[in-house]
Amino acid sequence: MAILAVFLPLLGAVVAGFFGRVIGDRGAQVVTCSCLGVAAICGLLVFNDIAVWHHTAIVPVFTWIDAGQLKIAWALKLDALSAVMLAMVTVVSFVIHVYSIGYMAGDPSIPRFMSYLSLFTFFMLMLVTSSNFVQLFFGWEGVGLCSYLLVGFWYDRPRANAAAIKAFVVNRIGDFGFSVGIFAVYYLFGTLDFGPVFGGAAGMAGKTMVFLGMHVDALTVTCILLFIGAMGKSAQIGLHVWLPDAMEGPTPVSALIHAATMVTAGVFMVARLSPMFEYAPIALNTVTVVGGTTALFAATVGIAQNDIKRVIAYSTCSQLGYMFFAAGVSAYQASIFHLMTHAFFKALLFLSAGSVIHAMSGEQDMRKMGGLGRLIPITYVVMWIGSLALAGIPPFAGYFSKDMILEAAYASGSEVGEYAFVLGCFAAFLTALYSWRLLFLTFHGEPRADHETLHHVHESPKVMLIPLYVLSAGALVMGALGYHWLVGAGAKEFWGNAIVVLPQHAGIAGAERVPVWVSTLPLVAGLIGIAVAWYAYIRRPSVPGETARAFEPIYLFLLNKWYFDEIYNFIFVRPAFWVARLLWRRGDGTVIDGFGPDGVSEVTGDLSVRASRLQSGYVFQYAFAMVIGVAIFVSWFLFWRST
Amino acid sequence: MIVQAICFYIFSAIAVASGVMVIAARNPVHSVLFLILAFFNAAGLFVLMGAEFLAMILVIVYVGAVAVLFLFVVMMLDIDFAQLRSGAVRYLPIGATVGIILAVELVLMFAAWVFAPEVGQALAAPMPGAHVTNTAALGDLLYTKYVYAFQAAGIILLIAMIGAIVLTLRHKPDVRRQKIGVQVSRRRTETIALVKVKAREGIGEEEGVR
Amino acid sequence: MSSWPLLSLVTFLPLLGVALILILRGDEAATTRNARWIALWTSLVVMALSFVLWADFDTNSANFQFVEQGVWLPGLHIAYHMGIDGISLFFVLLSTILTPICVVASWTAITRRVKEYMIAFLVLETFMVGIFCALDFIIFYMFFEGVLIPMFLIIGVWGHGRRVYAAFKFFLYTLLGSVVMLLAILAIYFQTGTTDIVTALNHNFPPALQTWLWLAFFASFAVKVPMWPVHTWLPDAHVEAPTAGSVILAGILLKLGGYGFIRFSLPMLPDASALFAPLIYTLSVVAIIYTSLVALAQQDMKKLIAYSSVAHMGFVTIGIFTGTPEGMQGAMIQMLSHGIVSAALFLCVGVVYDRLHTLEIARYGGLVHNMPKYAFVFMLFTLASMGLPGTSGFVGEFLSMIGAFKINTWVAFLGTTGTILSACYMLYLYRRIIFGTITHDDLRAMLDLNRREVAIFAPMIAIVLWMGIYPSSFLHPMQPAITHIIQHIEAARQTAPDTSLASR
Amino acid sequence: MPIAPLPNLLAALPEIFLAVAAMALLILGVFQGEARAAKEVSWLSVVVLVVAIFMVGAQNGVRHVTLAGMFITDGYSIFAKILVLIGSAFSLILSIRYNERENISRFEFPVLVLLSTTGMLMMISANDLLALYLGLELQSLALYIVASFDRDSARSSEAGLKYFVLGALASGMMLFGISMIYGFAGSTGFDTLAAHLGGQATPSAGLVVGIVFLIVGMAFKISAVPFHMWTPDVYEGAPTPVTAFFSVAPKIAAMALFVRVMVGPFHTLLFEWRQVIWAIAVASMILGALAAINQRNIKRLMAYSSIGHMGYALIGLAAGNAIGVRGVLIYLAIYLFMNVGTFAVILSMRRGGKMVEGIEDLAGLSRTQPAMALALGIFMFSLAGIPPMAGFFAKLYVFMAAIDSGLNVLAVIGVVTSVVSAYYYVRIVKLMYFDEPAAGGAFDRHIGVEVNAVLMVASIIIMFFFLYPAPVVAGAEAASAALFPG
Amino acid sequence: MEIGLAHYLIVAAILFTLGIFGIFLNRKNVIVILMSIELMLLAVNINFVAFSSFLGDMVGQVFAMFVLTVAAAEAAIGLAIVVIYFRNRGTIAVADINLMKG
Repeated sequence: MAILAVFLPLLGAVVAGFFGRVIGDRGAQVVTCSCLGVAAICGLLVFNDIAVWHHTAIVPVFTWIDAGQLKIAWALKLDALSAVMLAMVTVVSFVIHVYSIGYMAGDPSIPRFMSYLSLFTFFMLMLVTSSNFVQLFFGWEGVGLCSYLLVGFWYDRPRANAAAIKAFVVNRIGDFGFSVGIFAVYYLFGTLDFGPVFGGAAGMAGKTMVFLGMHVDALTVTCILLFIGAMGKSAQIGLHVWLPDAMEGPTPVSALIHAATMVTAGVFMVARLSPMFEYAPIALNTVTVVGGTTALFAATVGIAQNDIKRVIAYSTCSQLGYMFFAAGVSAYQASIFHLMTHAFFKALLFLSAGSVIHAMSGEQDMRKMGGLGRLIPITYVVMWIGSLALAGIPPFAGYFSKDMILEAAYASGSEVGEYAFVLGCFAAFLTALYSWRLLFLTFHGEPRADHETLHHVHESPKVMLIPLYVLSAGALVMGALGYHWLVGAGAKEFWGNAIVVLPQHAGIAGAERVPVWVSTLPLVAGLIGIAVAWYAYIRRPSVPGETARAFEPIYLFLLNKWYFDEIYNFIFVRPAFWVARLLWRRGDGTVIDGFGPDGVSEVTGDLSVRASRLQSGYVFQYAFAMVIGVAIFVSWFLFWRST
Repeated sequence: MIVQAICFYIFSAIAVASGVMVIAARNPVHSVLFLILAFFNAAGLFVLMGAEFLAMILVIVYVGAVAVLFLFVVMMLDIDFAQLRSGAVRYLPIGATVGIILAVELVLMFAAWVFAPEVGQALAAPMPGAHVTNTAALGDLLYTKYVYAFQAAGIILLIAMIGAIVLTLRHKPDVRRQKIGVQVSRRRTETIALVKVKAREGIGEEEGVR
Repeated sequence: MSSWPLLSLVTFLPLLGVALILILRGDEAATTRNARWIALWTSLVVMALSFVLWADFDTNSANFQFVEQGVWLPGLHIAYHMGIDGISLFFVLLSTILTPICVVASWTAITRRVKEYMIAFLVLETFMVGIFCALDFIIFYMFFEGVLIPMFLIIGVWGHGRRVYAAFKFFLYTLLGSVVMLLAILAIYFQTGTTDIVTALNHNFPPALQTWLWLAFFASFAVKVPMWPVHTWLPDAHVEAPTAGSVILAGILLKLGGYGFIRFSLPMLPDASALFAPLIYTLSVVAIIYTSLVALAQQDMKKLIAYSSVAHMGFVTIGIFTGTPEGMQGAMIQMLSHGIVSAALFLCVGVVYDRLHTLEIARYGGLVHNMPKYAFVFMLFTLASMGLPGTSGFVGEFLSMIGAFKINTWVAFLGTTGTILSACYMLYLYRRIIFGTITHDDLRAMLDLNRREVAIFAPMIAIVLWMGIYPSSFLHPMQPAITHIIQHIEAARQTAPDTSLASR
Repeated sequence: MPIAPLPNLLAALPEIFLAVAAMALLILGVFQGEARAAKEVSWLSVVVLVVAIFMVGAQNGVRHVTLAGMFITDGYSIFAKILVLIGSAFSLILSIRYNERENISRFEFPVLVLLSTTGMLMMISANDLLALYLGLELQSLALYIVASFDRDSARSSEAGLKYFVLGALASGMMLFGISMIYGFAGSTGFDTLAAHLGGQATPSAGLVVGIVFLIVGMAFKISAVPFHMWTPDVYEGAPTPVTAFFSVAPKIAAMALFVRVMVGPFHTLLFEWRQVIWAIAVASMILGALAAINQRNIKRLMAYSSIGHMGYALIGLAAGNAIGVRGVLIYLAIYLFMNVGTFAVILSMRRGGKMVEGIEDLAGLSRTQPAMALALGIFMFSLAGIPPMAGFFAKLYVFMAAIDSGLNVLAVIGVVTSVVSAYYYVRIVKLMYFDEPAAGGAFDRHIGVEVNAVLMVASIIIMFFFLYPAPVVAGAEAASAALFPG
Repeated sequence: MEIGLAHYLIVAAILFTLGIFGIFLNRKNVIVILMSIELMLLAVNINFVAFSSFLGDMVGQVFAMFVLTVAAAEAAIGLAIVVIYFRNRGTIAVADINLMKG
């Protein structure tokens, strides 16, 4: 069953990819969607199997790498965590596949697109079901690759290409940390299978190792290295720069990859590695701080963006921050819960945005929209649902998960937990603010688009709307539905030993005991945010401009995303090219070749000229040379050798 | 003894001095003459050392043949002495330095000459003693023990001969030469043709006189 | 089958092809055509024979197999001794697989002096296979240096641009490296009394001598690998060589260095290897970072791939000198993978070069529009070159780095940065060539891969994925040999303590 | 007065035969008259040489000392003599048609070659300093003549003159050294010298200096730096077959003699003379590698090449043991065929009936004359020491000797210079294969069956030496063992 | 005032060096070079005879005799070459003998 769920998308991808010409656009769509459909059903069945019957298992497929002590198999690890992910990924992916049929209609390379999507799903499923670090890494890089392919799907757009490369390279930076982390794991545990590693983690606590010449706590360093990988994939601050740019890809891609699935892989990984992270408190604190900071940072940037998809992208970034600091305070369950709800409502938001863009003939700038509420009402409604879920307004899904996270953060009692809580609450306010800013700018007020575009605005076809309904439903009920199992009373039984939380860490258990103001604060913050947005964009539309003018440096700072791109460009990209040219021209050309082959050959040539010049043609000089030779030898023996 | 010493010094002084002049004289004819002088004095030294035969050979072969050959060639080549101006001065310092170093080294070494310890027992052909003359002793060795060397020397002289001929001998096409082999091996029939000449007709074309 | 001198057959069969081509007579066109077919069939037969080797290979044995021994230089204990173990097996296979590919790749690309060209390739094949089969140093050395002759001609005669410069640089540079090795071989000869490799491998050399021998071998192998800073011949040679020449150069010749390290330096000179491992690490890490950066700045496709080869071989040298089973097997896989991947990348370059006759990256762009198959193939090998999991490149890099981490975290840390940089330059290259809009009119007329080219790439793709997904077929046969080497090193370390690093 | 018993002449049979045959041919030539005789005498001389090869080959390798201890035959002399005779025979074969074309065809030429060869054999068999000297002079005098054999050419006569002047200087120095050795030891016989020299901690200065002077004479003949100066000019100036001859036979003979003298009577002074050999070997290798790069004339290039090669051969001598001598002999054997082959090609370099000697004239040869280009390519790679050509084995064996004797620096310098010299050899390959045919077009065809035959034989030997090296190696092994009894 | 071996040897050494000097300091005339060579050989002969005399051994004298013989042959050939050279170039100045160099 699980094998079917994992490999059917691959089959779809291969068929659509290699035989796209043969089976045509329609064929490709049918093949991939039906594969995904079956996979989704399988996924749900597997979920059922595990959630209800607790049939956890490791399904071996075949040996992968066997070198020295290192033995790695292709295998599917089926437990609660992977079941949640499996079900969520297959369902969301299926929905998005269906949506894509409508969204990509008319594109010249539909089979390719469908193939990439399915391939991505395959890699994602490999990732979530992996039973060892390397297979995790395989999925990890695979989704990165598909992200690259899909972001750069419209390959004749330079910006898309640049964004794709950026996405891949930044992810690679994270993967760099990840792989070094894997090396460290292997070094420490002598294996890369999750089972033995998790089993040995407790024994490894407090041990030190030499890393880069320093004696450091082994697990801490390992976990931080692995977390760097998570940061890259999940676009945490510092390595987030690729995510907004990745919006150059088609919108279903953004929904699938950059909202629902791939970006959450980092969170999944931290949760999966909870048995290790639990023994590395400093690493956990790092996760908390990074998550909290990202949550706020991305939210601040989000309020200043004008591109509809970028706003949602920063929102994603921010929500991922939430998930991380939840994991950081050992509330992995809350983290995964939020991951799941977020997958639904964020996919919904993206798809709705896609619907808007579709309606606007590709326009993404919110400043050119406005008043669309009347023209595309269904989209308008589902967008509201998504936003409400995002802002954490009960009874929408986000409310349950986000609340849980903030409560857990507060309950952790640690300083970093409090830090995350404060930032999270503020971010909740900002979340509401930018969400309704988006809503109001897009759907309310006077239309700002030109006539031609407006004329074409129309509601999306059914094939796009049905997925929206499905996701809306998810965004509505998922929170309430999943609460019990994932974080509520049934959590302990549900998770089994998929997630380990040490007793001294409060985790979700602590969330039950927080004061009332703590649990209501996020809601209040969200409502205030909505109110402020209403005031600024409906009631007094001049306020944003005035505010921006009044605090111009801050506005520019936010508009330019804290200047991360510029700084990176200045620190890394341009110096890299500069150094590259320097090393090539000067290093290779002047120094190595100059002192090496070219220099030597020049010197040899010069010596050669001198040597042949010795041959003057004059007999007396020849004789003289002979005599000198004799004189030298004789002198050598008579004086220096003193025989 | 003292006479011997005086003779040695005279001979060697003159030999060295003429040696210097051989290479220093501007006129090559003078050089040859100095060379002859040097040979004469070296022959004197040979006599002092008891090698009369070699001394004689030196005078006869060298002075009589080789040096004269030199003289002959120098004269024959008709060199324009005026154009022979040396540019040797430029190289003189370094050349002289090297040469003098070498000379000093050799002199120093010879001045303290030592023989191998067992040298006395290893002699291949000890001097026969006073009853045999130097010439006889040499001859005795030459044709017995050294017959191999003697033959080799003969071939060397043959080569010299061939070489001198092959390099310098020219058959000028316009010079008629005697071909003795041809002349001797002539047959009567090749040379004489009997032709009956009829009166007042002369000799016909086809049988024309060669 | 064992009664057949199979190894000699594989080694010298190409020469039969040479002989056949040599006796070809007739008009230009006919001989050209026949030469191609003879070369192809010869190399295919050789390939088939080498598969027999693989099939008959006992994967559980660390011993040399298919051993042949014959008198050659009597009285000197220099014999004709051939044999393969798990290490050499795959290099033999790599050689025999790449040769027919090269022949096919040159089918239409080479129009001048085809006869000579095919002869050069077949001779080259003999030498390459011979290198990996030789179990006598002198035989090894003969093949090792002999390679220079056909390669020199291939670069010089059928190359382009500054081919003369490149050919000479290649020839003299690598010659200089390897002649020093010859001296080391002779020193071994006098130490052991024979030039037999098996004997030498089991000989304990005194530490002082080991140092010198190691340096001499290093001089040769480092140039071949090539390690920084003796790598500069490689970009020049690659750029000027014809496509198939680059393929062989990248596919096989670069492996000679790695093969030498793993076959000779490490097992034979364990103390010196331990002593110099930091040097190797340093140079390799510098190579990975330095040449990756340099690759980023390249304007010429082949040069870029050439520089990337240097970086990739850095992983190999690191892996080998970790002395760990993971590292060494990783290095082996990395070599095999690089042999296929970089060869394929050069073939990719050759495909467009054949159509447009320029290597300048800026002249291309947007090829995906009219060459989708090509774009796919190129993408796949780009990814493999970047070491994407699931491709062969990953297994090699991963294993060698995991081995390195055990020994020295700095090396693993810095070495792994190479994966970031390789993504940068490879994707940057791919983007400039394949993506974007078509900017030059002549690009529009370029045709996608034809059947011949597909036939070239298909097996290579299969191998790359095979090695990436199920590398056990490759790891397993080499395991006993690697284990044997490591045991040997351990044993040597124990018998000769405190002579190397420990006392410093 | 007792009549001395007749010495064992059988040992010297080849020499006697050669000398007598030379004289007979001389007479034949004189009586036949110029025009016809040259060719006939030449071929007859070749036959004589071949017969001599068999005569030498028929000797059993047992050590015979005869002619009052001046003459020795042993396994060593057999090997070296066969090489010399082959070299002479090949050179003669190459010369015949060339001399006809250049209008210098005279019957004295083969006779001189024969006599010179006789001298070489005498050198090889010398067991006395006197025999050494006479053999050397016999060989040299004939060589002086053949160098200037093209007597109407200023270059040829200049070559002869230079060779003569410097050769005479060298033999003067050598004689001076011989006199010192004689003065020190009281003997000129090798056996006596071997018995009476050595044993002292610090050998006498006079003896050592004497040996230095003696070395000069032989170093001159093998053109080792700094006594090489004549070589490029003489190679360039002399008629090409003569150059071919010069580059093989006398070198081999002189080297063989050199080895015999050094490791025979003066073996106990190895430590002393090795320093000299070391120095001239290094200098030769370096100069041979460097100076040739700049050459445009192929004969001149071959001159520098031979200087370098003698440097390598000297490495074996510097080793001073059986392995070293074996190395030298193998080196000489292979060197012989490489050089003969190369000169066969050079002799074929004619365009419009005239010799061309520029290396640029070889451009594009692979297009115009592929077989010849292939052969020359083989020789060039062989000269460069690239396996599997024979030249590699030559170097292998001498380096083997160097390593064995701990002459590591020498070996390292040797390999480095061999790489440098590879440059100019390979440059010729480059000219032939990479470049377009030269402006003058192809060389003349019909260079002669015999030249082609020599070319083919030499290239096959060089190319396929590796297949069956045993005869040469085993022969050299036996030969070197003869010098180191026990 | 004993005249010993060393005296003769020193004379020979001086003559020998003079001969060498003559060869490489001479720019004028090749024939002078030939004469210098004769001087060298003379020095060698003095050496041989001196040793012969002081060792009481005839070999030195025999050797000297052969040296004389060969020297004569050498002179003949040398002069022959000089003659043909002169015929070709019209000069025998040492400084002119450099058609070939480099």
